[in-house]
Amino acid sequence: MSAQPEAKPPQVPQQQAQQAQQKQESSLSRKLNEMKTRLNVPVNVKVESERRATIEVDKSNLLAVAMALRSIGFDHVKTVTAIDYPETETFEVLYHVSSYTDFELAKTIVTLRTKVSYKDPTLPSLHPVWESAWTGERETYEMFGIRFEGHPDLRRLFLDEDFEGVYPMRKSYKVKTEGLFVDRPA
Amino acid sequence: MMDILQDIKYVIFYPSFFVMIIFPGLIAGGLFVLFAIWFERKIAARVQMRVGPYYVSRFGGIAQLLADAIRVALQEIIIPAGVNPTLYVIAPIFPLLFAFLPLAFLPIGVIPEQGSVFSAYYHSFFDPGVNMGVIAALPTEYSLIAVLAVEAAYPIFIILQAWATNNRFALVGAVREAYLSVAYDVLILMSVIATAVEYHTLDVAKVVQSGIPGIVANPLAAFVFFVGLIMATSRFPFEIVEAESELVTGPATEYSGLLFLLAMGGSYFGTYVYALYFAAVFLGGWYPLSGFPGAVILFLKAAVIVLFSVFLRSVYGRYRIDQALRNSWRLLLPVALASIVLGIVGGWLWIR
Amino acid sequence: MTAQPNVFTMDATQIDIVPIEGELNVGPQHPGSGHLRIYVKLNGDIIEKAELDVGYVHRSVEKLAEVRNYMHLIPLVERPAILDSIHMNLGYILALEKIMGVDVPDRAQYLRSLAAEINRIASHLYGTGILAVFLGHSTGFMWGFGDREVWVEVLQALTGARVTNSYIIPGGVRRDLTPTIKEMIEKAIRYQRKRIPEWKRIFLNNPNIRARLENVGVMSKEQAIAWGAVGPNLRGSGVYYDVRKFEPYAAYDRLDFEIPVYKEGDAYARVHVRFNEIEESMKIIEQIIKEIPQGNILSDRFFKQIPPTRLKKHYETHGKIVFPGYYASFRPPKGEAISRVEAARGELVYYLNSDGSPKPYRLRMVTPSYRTIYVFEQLAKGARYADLVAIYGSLDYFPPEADR
Amino acid sequence: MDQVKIREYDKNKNPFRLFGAHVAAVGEGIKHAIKPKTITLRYPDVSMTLPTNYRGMIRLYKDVCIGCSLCAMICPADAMKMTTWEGKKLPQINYGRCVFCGFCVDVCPVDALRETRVHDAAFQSRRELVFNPDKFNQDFDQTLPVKGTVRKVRAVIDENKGIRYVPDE
Repeated sequence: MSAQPEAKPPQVPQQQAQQAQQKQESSLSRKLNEMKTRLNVPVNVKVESERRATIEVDKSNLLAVAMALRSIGFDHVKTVTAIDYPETETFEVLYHVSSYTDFELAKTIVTLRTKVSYKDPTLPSLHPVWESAWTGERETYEMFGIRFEGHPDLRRLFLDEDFEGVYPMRKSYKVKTEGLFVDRPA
Repeated sequence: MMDILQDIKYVIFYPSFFVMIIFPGLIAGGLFVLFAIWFERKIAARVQMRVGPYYVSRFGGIAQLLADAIRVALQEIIIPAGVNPTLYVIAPIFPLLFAFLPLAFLPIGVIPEQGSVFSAYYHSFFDPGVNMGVIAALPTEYSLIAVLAVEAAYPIFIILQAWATNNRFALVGAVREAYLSVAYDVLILMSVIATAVEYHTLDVAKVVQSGIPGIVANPLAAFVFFVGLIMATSRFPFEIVEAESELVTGPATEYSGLLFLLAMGGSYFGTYVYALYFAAVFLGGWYPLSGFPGAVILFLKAAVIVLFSVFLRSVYGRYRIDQALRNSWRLLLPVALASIVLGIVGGWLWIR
Repeated sequence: MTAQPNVFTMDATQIDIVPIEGELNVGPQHPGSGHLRIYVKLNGDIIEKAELDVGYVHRSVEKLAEVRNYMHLIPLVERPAILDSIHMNLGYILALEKIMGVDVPDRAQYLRSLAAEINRIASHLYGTGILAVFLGHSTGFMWGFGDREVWVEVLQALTGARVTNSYIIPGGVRRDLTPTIKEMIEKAIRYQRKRIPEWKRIFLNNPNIRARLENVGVMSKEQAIAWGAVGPNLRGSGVYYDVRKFEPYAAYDRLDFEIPVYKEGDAYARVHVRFNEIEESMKIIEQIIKEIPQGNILSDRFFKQIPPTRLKKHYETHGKIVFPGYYASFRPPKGEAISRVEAARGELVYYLNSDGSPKPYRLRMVTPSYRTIYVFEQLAKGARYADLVAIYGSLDYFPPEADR
Repeated sequence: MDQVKIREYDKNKNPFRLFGAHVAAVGEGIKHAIKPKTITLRYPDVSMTLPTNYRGMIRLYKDVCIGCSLCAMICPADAMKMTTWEGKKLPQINYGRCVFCGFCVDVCPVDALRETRVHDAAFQSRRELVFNPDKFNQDFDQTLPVKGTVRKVRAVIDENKGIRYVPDE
């Protein structure tokens, strides 16, 4: 095994590294805000810490924001998560995106969140933007019944063939639980 | 009374019967194959930080294989729907048969004119090439080639077996066997030709009686033949036809019970017969002994080859079919050609 | 068929094969498939399409999380990958601690890293073993499991269980490191160091294994990023990414280690990454047992709730943390947290959403193997049928972990 | 951040080196065949004693128990349940569900539950897996159905062999 050093990033001295760290703290919000102004669509950017940020977006603008995020260096989707809110009859869909190529962005996870209603549970698929959303979108489709339009292979993934029409991760699908006592009803 | 005993002795030691049925044929061969499988499991276990067969019998579980064989043999034979039952049942018999039949042409020793139990057959099994009798079921002066000629039919019946079971995994395995046979047959044949050229004969007995083991006279041919042997009999690293993690058990996938035993036994018998051939041609065979002790020497040499080839399981994984083909044509074919050149040179300068 | 390609230089994908199409159902009762079915569409020997039929070992962890309280989930989340249970446990606890706002004492942080690295070695050995048996190399399989046994023994001494450790709890860890265990770990490291050259001779440098792994399942850097590969598979493709460096958790910001990255992106590079990681992990463990600070192993907030008599009886004599009654059912504040850890197979992400009740409102668990599903399907396209198992093994895809 | 070092493995495929690697592999195999590092046990002739802190089967001390139900509350697998037994609230356990996480033992405020080192247990039916408080109150004792004596050993990490077994009293 020969270990060949290749593509060394410039080694920064201690002091400069600290400065870089301070700059980096703002770099996420700076980048996101830059993107926001350039985008010209209503998005709600919230930078929670140097490592986490949330972007709330309407579903009609989801694709455009995703494209913009991709263009500033977010290159993969970590998770596609849906949350069911039965009181408001909506689903919230969260894309957690981050970067492999950009070492600064790799330290962050940006949550791209959007809402869909029970009545029209469709979203544009982000598979054309990030291929890595493939598995997550398929799973969200089968578990919540949210359709991702434009997904190349939107079929059930984990469930049995006889699970048609039932969406097990919705809150309306109840799991039976037991009480603490065997001889008294829970 | 004595006459009857004499007659029985005559029949038992009649080389054709003795070689094929008793030693080193069916009975000795069958027991040895069981031992070889036990050895394979035990040696692999030692390399692999395990114990291996242990409980059946007191001596390292040596009866484990017998127990397993009985268990498998008594299992129900399931004949899948959609196959020709006759063909399905007889198909696994052929590979076994054709792995075993080449033994008929292989001399396993020479008969001195006097002093051996075989001396009575000296004249009927006389081989003019070595000027002695040979212990062989069918003595021929072309035994070097005759063995291979019969052995070459083996893959055809593997394909037949897979075809008869109507299973996709079996078919893929059969196709691999077909490809592979093209590769190893050429290698084996070329190394044998090299030997034939070097010794100026096609008679195994003459090769052995020359007193120079093939491995000394032509080490390249011996190496090529050994690799070909491993390939031909599906031992690791060329266990491509049965590749468990890909093809379940290849052509034997659908078989159960006794038929499974037959289907799987073929390759072990093949290894055994090839090893006997290898021991005779390249390891000096029975030389300088004759008669029965010579045959035992030959058997022991073959046993070492079989045990080494089953030991390779604990060292190697399996090659991919295209790699096996490419290696055999690209790396081993030049070696085989070199062995022929070496054979010509050796035959010209050294062995007269 | 115009110009004949040079037979000696072309590789598998360049060969014209007369189309003979067929399908093979590999699994779930297939010896080489594990708990999934791979629907393989073949064209001759070339795979046109491999479709993973996953879900045979689906435990619906995410749904069960809605009806279990936070402590109940600790054994549940580690079940999908019991051979990597420390990481599964750790990721979940990190998310939970973020919501609860708990500080973890230094010693517990070091112990978390220690357990995680031991688990990483054990898991990599397991993965190598599975790859070996896929290639027919039964010795590699047994050696992988045999060497793993040593590390499992160490984990058992530390946590009290072989694989389902449930070692990490909110605020700390359950058991302390004792001098006996330290000695065990030192011996285990020395043993493993001696074993690696043997491994190299019989497995890694074995020409047979090299032939099966080199240039098989090649994933370029761009593909790895686009498909969202994780862990050693990503690093085998030349992407420098490791959560331990980019978002240090536990004690990793205080430890010195390297991230092995290989350029080639084939199966052999992935195996190399794993072997190098085993060596790196041993370095980390050595540092930990040398540098581990003294102190509590549970956050003061919970530690104070343990009655002094019980502390004396269990913690001071046996180094064992007993739970305060608080753990039986607690309500973290409202909020959400996302945590990531570098599990043995790659990045493990938990998203935890709390509505203030004793049960999580939503737990999202994205395991490394889950993210490998897509990578596997893409890599299998155009490979030879025999390479399916080599790709499968080299990706270290673990069906229960993917199904969750 | 450290410097990024991208490695490459050795791609030398010289036929002679290949042959050498083959010889090395076979040699390694032969070495292990001659001097094996066996780590498996001949169970049940030889049986392993588990370390003292092993989380094995659980035993209840009925007289100590105060019936607080914390064990049933923390049980992740619904294995531990409370029951009314002789007028007292006591836990019962279903070993068909138990995952041996040891949470119940750790949370018990009076140490009425203890872990034993018993690990290998066999039952005739699922009903037997449910231990009522009386059964739960005893040490689980089951003799292994082996002729002759069972040799008890303890695993010790060894530098050369991985795991070595030493007799345990």
